[in-house]
Amino acid sequence: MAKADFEIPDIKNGVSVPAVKPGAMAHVKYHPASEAHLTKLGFPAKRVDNWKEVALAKMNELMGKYKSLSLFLDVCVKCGACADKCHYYLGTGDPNNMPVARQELMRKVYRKNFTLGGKLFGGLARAEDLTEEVLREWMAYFHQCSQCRRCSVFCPFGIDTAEISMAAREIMDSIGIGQKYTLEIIAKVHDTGNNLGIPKDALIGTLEFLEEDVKETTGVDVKFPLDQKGAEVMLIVPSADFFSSPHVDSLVGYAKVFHAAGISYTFSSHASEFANFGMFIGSYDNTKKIATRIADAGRDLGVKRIVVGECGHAYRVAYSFWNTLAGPFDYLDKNHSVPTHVCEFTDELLRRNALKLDKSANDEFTVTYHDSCNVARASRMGTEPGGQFEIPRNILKAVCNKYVEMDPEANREKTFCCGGGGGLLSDELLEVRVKGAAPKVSALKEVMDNQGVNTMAMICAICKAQFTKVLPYYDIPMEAVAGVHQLVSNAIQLGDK
Amino acid sequence: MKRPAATAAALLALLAAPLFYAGCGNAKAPAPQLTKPTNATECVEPAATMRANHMNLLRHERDNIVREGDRSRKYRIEGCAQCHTKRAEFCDRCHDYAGVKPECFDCHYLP
Amino acid sequence: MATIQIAGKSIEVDEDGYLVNLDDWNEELANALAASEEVSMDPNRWEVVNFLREYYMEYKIAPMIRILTKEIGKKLGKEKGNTKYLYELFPGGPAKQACKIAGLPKPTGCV
Amino acid sequence: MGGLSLLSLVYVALSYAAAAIFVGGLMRKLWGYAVTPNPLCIPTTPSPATKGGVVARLALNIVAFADLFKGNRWTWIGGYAFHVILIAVTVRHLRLFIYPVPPLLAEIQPLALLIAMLLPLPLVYLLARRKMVDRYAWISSPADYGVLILILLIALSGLGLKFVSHSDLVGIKHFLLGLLMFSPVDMPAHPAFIIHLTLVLMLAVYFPYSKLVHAGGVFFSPTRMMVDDPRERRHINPWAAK
Repeated sequence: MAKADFEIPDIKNGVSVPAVKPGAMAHVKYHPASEAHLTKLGFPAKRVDNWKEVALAKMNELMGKYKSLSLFLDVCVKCGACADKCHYYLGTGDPNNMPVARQELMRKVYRKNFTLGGKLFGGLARAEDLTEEVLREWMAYFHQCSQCRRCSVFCPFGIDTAEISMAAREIMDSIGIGQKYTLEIIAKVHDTGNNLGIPKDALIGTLEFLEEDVKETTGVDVKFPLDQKGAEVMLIVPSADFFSSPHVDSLVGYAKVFHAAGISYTFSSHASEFANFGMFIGSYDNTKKIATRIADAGRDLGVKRIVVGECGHAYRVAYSFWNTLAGPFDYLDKNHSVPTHVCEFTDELLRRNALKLDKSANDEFTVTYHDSCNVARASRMGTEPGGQFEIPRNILKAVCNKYVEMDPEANREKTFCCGGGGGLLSDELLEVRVKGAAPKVSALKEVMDNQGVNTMAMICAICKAQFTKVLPYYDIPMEAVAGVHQLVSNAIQLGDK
Repeated sequence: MKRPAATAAALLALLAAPLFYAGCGNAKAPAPQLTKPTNATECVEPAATMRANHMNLLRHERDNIVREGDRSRKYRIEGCAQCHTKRAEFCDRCHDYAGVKPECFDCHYLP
Repeated sequence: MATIQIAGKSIEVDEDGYLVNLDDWNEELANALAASEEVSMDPNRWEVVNFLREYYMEYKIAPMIRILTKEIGKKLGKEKGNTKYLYELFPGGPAKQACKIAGLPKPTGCV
Repeated sequence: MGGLSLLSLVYVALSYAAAAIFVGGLMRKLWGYAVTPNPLCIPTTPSPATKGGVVARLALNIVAFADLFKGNRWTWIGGYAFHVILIAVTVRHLRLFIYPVPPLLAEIQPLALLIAMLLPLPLVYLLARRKMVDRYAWISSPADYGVLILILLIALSGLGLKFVSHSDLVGIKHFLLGLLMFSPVDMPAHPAFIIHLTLVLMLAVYFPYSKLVHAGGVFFSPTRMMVDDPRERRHINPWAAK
């Protein structure tokens, strides 16, 4: 078991709703963003002198722009249906991690400054000014929200804490207070086209390495083309796929699927990143800039389709926002959805019987599937509502003999976040991440103990990185983490068909 | 929301509907017109008490009266009928006005 | 910006203890950084660190883990060319911990 | 308004003021929601891909509190009972605002009374819930308790009018119709009625400026009202890309 200087939640008997432990996670602090990154993203380099006025003006602007924010600040009746739904509350017991209480951090400032009742009877309504103390709470607890939307599923008014935490982060950025992890990454995308900052030469080297590596293991010339004009498909993947394990195994899987399907594709060096952290900080401008880069790359390469890889939040941005941010994508083939998720792509090939598979290649694995929050609750695959649940499962069942479902109360639309989403996948937030993972790990442990599961498949780069890091804290090997297309890669039979 | 103005107008109309229904200031508020008795000027209790409490005064235990013949009560519907001779012109006027269905006439007959 | 003191010199590091200036790196510093991570350098670990530095000098980025494992497999024997072995050498992860000791910037992103 | 008693004058003025604040305040709020642009396309999925589907989902949420049912059965029982009983309470009161009383409305009064009488039960339950569960106690402010207590007092004073200190119902209706038709008449100077009316006016004034706007706000929630069709239809906002 990995060592930690904090208490690991006990998940032996599942995760029960903890008693309220005020301030339990108040000590967690993120690294502050540098002046260079703040400036690059269009924010003040450091905290502005009249920060309170600027923050309130920004809040007012956002309420005027987003019906969601203005409505959500008003209509919460504090019924508490969300209180025990957040994985961070379940894992920490800190009451400010109850979605309603997290929202309340902004709501109390709203009441104090924007409502008559709050101005007149502040105390009774628990209205509070945006003081230094409140700002500290914002910094702490709006970075203990992975924007996974689980709370919004259970809210009678559909209040989505993600919308509020995005707004809070945008307000903080606008006064010159930013989080290093997210801002540094966005800056890198603007500069190099990907989160890791992989230069074009390194990307070429990496893809060549993969071609050789796959040739060695399979004997087949599977291509990993870069910047190939006129390819049918542009494939956009999270850059973690070019760097981490097990991410890269899914990348190999996509390449094999394209090879087997005989459809030409290409990566882009201009847009070598699918992730779009602009959403995490609620920044329309930055989200748009990243999305536009991809749209431009596709246009320049003259592709007919854009297929996107295994990444949760990025799929939300692509599915829900690309059309608005960077559309219309009128250069693409209208017969295919824009964008197409790689699972939709593979699923369609499976339906057409276009892939040759040897399921027994995965016989050493008993597989379960983790629904990633942004795919489950903020997007769709296929044409039917809920296709995002069925399509990846169809693929897994097609490539594995042993497939097991986790508790539906912790999966599908009620899935628990891995604990690392929303810009929290940063080492200084490890305590939040490990504790927040408890509900999902508990569901995993249950099927591991009772049904012999040894592999959890998923389609999100953050989930993969988070679980490989935190599972060892719960005495589960990191090898339990797999990408869906990693398993496709194992089973797919290349060569003559 | 595609047409906020239309939506708002619809909402306003909905909220204002009772006003229009009631005539919106064109007329005085209707009140029940009662035909008063000609054979007496005073009821058994002051009019205000009767208006608020006649139902409590008249409420009786059916068993006491019907089965045991206890007719010693001060307030009896037969007493009312001695002056208020026409139910339709007295009782019903207010009961219809307020949407109250008395149970008295399930047993008692008043013309 | 934080600093650490090594052999009487103060070296600039970022919030996570990664060198700010690559040029500050030397073997003595690597040993000190390793010690702060509770890792003691040995020839096998030096193979990893040296490869990371060579790769970085050429590509301005740390190599993909798969490239690293394959390289280590070539150098130290096939049975050691896997992620599991690298984690044995660097329990904090070959990407983050080994990069830190090699004086490379911290990899960012979903890693 | 000549000839009104001082008490009636005061309450006629208060009633109009409260009604104006209630209607004006609520309209302003709802108008605000209506004209504020949607964010990007953010339905909580899985979500209907058609307008009809969205309406059906909303209807289920309004009629059965489906999302709350999913969220917490214990809260659902209390909240749902409260709102259903409020409908019965409305039915009980509607006869005092409509002239003549439609036969059906008169017919269902005894049934409505039977249900309406229960109003204090869910209120006490909801109050106890806030006090007794540590999570709910943490999130509850004086305002959250206050509004439950206010409604409880309204319910108790109303039940008092029905069962303890009966007042002149015909006089009350005459007064209310007078208000509605802008030709006010004297109100019955009955203490229980004055208390009841005062509390109701307080609630009306509080309504638009409190969490009670959820009653209208529920129809505007983007996560529930937006159609899940961003790939098929380009969502354009005034502030977003054209």
